[in-house]
Amino acid sequence: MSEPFLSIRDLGRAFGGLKAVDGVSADIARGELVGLIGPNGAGKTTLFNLISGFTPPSSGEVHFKGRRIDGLKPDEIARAGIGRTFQNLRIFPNMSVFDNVSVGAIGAERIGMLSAFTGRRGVSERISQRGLAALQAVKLIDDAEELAANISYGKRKYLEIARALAMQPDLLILDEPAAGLNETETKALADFIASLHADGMTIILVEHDMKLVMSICRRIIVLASGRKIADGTPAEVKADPAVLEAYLGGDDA
Amino acid sequence: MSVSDPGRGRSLLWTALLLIVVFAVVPALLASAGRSYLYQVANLIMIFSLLSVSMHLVTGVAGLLQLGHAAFYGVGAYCAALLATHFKLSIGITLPAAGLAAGLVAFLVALPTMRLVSIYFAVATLGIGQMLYVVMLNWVPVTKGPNGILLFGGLQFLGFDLSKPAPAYFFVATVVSVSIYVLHRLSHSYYGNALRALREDDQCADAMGIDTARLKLESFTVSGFFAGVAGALWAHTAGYISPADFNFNVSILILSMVVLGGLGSLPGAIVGAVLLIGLPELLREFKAGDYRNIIIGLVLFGAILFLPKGLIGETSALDLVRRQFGRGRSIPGHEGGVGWK
Amino acid sequence: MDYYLQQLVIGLSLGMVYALVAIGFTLIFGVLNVVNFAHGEIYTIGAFAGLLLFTSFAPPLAAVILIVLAVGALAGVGLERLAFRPFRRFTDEASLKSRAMREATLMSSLALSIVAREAIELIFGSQFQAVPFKLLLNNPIKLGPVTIVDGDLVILGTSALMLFALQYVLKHTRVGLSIRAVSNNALGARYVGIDTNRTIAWTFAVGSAMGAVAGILVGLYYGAIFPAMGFSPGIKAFVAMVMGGLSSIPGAVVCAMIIGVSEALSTIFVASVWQDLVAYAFLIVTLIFFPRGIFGGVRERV
Amino acid sequence: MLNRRSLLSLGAGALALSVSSAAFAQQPTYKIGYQLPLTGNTAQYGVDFKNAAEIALDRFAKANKPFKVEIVFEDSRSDAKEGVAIARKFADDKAIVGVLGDFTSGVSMASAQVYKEAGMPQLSQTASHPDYAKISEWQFRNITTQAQEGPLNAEWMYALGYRKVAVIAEQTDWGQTVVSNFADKFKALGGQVVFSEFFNRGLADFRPILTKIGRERPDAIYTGFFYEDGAQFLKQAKQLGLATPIHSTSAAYNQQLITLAGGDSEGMKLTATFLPTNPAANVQEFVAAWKAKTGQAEPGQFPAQAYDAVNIMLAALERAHAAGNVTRKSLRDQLAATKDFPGVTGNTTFDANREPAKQLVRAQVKGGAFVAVQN
Repeated sequence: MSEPFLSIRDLGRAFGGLKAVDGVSADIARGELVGLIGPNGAGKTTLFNLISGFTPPSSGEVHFKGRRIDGLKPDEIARAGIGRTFQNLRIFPNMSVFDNVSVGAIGAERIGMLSAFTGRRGVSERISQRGLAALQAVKLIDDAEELAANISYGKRKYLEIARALAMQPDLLILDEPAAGLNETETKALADFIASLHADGMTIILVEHDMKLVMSICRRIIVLASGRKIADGTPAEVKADPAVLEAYLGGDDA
Repeated sequence: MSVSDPGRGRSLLWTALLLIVVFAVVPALLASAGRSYLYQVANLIMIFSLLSVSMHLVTGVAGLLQLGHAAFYGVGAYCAALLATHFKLSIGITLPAAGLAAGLVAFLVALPTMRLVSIYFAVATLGIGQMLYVVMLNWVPVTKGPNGILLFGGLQFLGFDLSKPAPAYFFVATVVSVSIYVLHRLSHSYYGNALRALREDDQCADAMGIDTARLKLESFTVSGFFAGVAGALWAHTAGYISPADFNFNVSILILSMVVLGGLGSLPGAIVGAVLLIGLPELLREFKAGDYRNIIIGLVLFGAILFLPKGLIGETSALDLVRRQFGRGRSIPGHEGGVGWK
Repeated sequence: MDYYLQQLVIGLSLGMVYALVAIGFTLIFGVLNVVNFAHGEIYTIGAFAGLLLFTSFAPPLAAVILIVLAVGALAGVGLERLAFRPFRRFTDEASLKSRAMREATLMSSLALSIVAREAIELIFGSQFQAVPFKLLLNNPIKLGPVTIVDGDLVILGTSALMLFALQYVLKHTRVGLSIRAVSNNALGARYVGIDTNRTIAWTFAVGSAMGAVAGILVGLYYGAIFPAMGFSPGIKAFVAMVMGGLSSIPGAVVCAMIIGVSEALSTIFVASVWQDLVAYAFLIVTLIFFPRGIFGGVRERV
Repeated sequence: MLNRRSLLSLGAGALALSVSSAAFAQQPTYKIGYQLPLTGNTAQYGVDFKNAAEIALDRFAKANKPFKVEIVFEDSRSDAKEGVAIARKFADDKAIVGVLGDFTSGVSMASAQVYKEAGMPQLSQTASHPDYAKISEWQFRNITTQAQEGPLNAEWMYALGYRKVAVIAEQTDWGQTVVSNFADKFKALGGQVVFSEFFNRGLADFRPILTKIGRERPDAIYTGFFYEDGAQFLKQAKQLGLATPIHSTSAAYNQQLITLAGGDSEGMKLTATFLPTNPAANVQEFVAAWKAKTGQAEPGQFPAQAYDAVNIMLAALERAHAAGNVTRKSLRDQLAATKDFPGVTGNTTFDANREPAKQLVRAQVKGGAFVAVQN
């Protein structure tokens, strides 16, 4: 048991002269719920994109379940077991809620064209089951037939998570899931994420809402200007002077 | 599965109705009218239905704007015509060969262009379509260039002569029905959902583990295959083909059919074909003369303006899952927890 | 050597014709992200309007160009009103440039282009119109070993003038400023009090006026004015725009020149019937190496 | 516009006439189908044919014949799929005993498949594809084939002393025959074809090709184009200062060529079967009727071919009627029996392959008009 679950080693990415992510290293164990915070422009989303393969890293390595995944295409990384959501809510608006969720299962099952002709058995049945299970988990089963564009904003947030869950990922990356939600909704979301975690899901959570992160994460990583400046329990992070300075400085900038 | 399952019942009903219309009602009407002209129009409508439904897979479902579909139709037609004239092969062989040839060409041209997105992909298909057209027009030793190819021998299948209007109709109807059924299954399945995801947001589909490049390649190839099949049908039923039948305007005509019926809707693509082939002929009957094409343009414009979702909106793959479990029923073996631990 | 030089010059003048059409086309795309399939018909309308003016009133060329500009602008505004505005139900960024909007306007402009072309054909017939010879811009000018015509100079001058005028309008006038604003961020433009609808109408007016002038100039250049004249340059302009990276007008102009030159030079090596193949192969190869066009990286939109 | 409207009313008038006469039921009315492009990119040709056909029909109606004829015009847009549908439509209409058209070989041949199967005589005024008449015994045409015109031009140009010739024609079935028939004969005579290429119809810019031709320094250029491409070719040749003599075929023979190309067409030589300046009574009658009906200048080669095609059809119909048996079959046989029909494009006789043999004359553009020349 030498290999950690997810291992980020000295990961870096520069855009032109700007180092968006600069030598970040972190290990995450199976079953952890890690919060990733930092001021605007700290490189949180870039780090996510580096892990999920949307942006190729300029330096460093990412290992997942003992396999090196940096340099792989996003869909390969997804199939390796990393599911993600997007900061700016990217559902498939012209598809029904169920069809949205089915896509996650479809990707994980790697279906081919022939599956369209095998009828109700085999892979299609597994996809249906996974999809419905994910919808039930986020309590959207009653909206299954609704067009995704027609459901409320809050429900769309859950829909996006359900779609990632239908992949049955080993690691779930949530990019600001609470953005745009009111306090009650945020609370419900926090409970939901906590329950996912309790069920054994490994989660990395990027969030602006400190309260949310502090309330459910036992470990928090803080980024500032592309560098990791703190990594520890909520209490440790809160007490860290570097974090305070980053946030205050960030406000000025 | 019980008969009371509404989704399955309804879809069976529709299929049965359609089959009755195509194989009984229309032929009966045609036979009673006794006009080979109407058979010709019916065949043309079916061939173009297949073209528009095959484009629907790429443009409507997978969301890749295709501006060169007629070229694959042409590749199929030329393949069939060449095999029929040089090797005296009947449509039993030329039809699949035409499909494979067009599919292969589609695959080859798709390989380098699959990386392209949105309008860049569209203009690449336009360029490829034009290139293939230029080849058909100018590769005189093989395609006979502008001379076109004359197919003697009519429509022979398994030793039967199907050249007369009614047998030809049934042959075309059978091939087109089977092809459209295959395309229907593809678009109306989880595979189709993967294509839709590609249309809606290809990056996001990537994040779901969907191999978007492979999907693009596959859908483009399949679409090319069926366009090629349509080409073989045209070559054998018309008896003479020339490059003019496969130029850019034909691609635009097929695209108009797909959009008119409602992007993403397979029945819509068929309705679009019926309208855009049928309407000009109908106007001919009414002696609309010179105003024919203006009327078609206005109808197209009106349809887009007043029916933003097309004549028939997009259908969902949901009745598939309804069929599998029935709505509102609990999922077998599922206790409310999550199954991804 | 003279032979290659002559072919190069012909290619450049061919490219200039495509560029002239591409400028207006790209301007409209840059702002709305929509393909205006009717741009070719605006070009045709410009040519016919100019020809009618010449044959009925015989005004000087400059006057005709001014009137054709106006006709084109009017036609553009009408086109926008009929084929584009009805599909703009909301004026936020997302729906302005949404896929649904793009698809609908692509088809609506295509439908209108069919109506326009058929109407012109019904009125004038589909044949070449007789253009009075003294108007033709095809008087040869010898430049050492190569021959050009006066029309080349007129088209070059007009293209340059259009580019500079456009830059001036975009950078130094209120209308231009709002066009740039809407192009960059429609929603933001709205917040700062810019009337999006009016700005888009202005864009169509400017782009179509340029298309119409291109029509009459090229019509006089070749002496070929007929209802389907907009088709071929329209496609080439479209290709040039995409090769150039969609929203870069200088990029489209450069690529139009590249297409023209590659067409002319290809005839050196292969039969001229293959020149379209060469041009399109060039397009595909370009896209393979530059999936977002040659000048696609440029952020500045118009 | 005016033109078309008057045309329409004329057609309606003719229709009303035939209907009212049918009411008397004394004279039988035979129907002829005419498929041709009345809209689309080639509409100008179809409209010319329609005018020519109506002149022929009008003349026939005034001649007090023992039967009436009605022509049903259908617009094919030069589109094969529409052409085939029209062919089916004509074949279905039992009253239609013969068909004229279509304009392009492609549409004519696609339609010919239907006529072959249905047993309908088809007479095209312009289908030039070498295989057109070979489709079946039902296909006829009234066009000078290049098998005849090409060698004639080759001999003419060789006799003028040209030894190095460039050949260029449009990339159509017809253009292919223009080049091959001419080149074969010219080489056989001992001449040299130094350049041979095709262009796509509607090409805007001929200068790259012209420059290429210029480099070969040929003694003359032999061209196969219709008048619109021809006008562009001639204008741009002049622009580039190419002074090489240009020869062409009867297809370029249209007053519009001179209208469009003006002085740049001066000196071009071509062969034709029809000259509006021909003093023969039937030619002058046609030219006068054409000017009166269309308000245009003299008719060109194609309208003349259409006019003759209609008249050949009517004459065959008349013979069939006289024999007391008008069917598609009898009309076909009468068409096949056409011998020395005196038309405006010369005398027409169909050979065993249903191909016409025509008398070609030499012409040249001089002073803004086509005039007959000896060499």
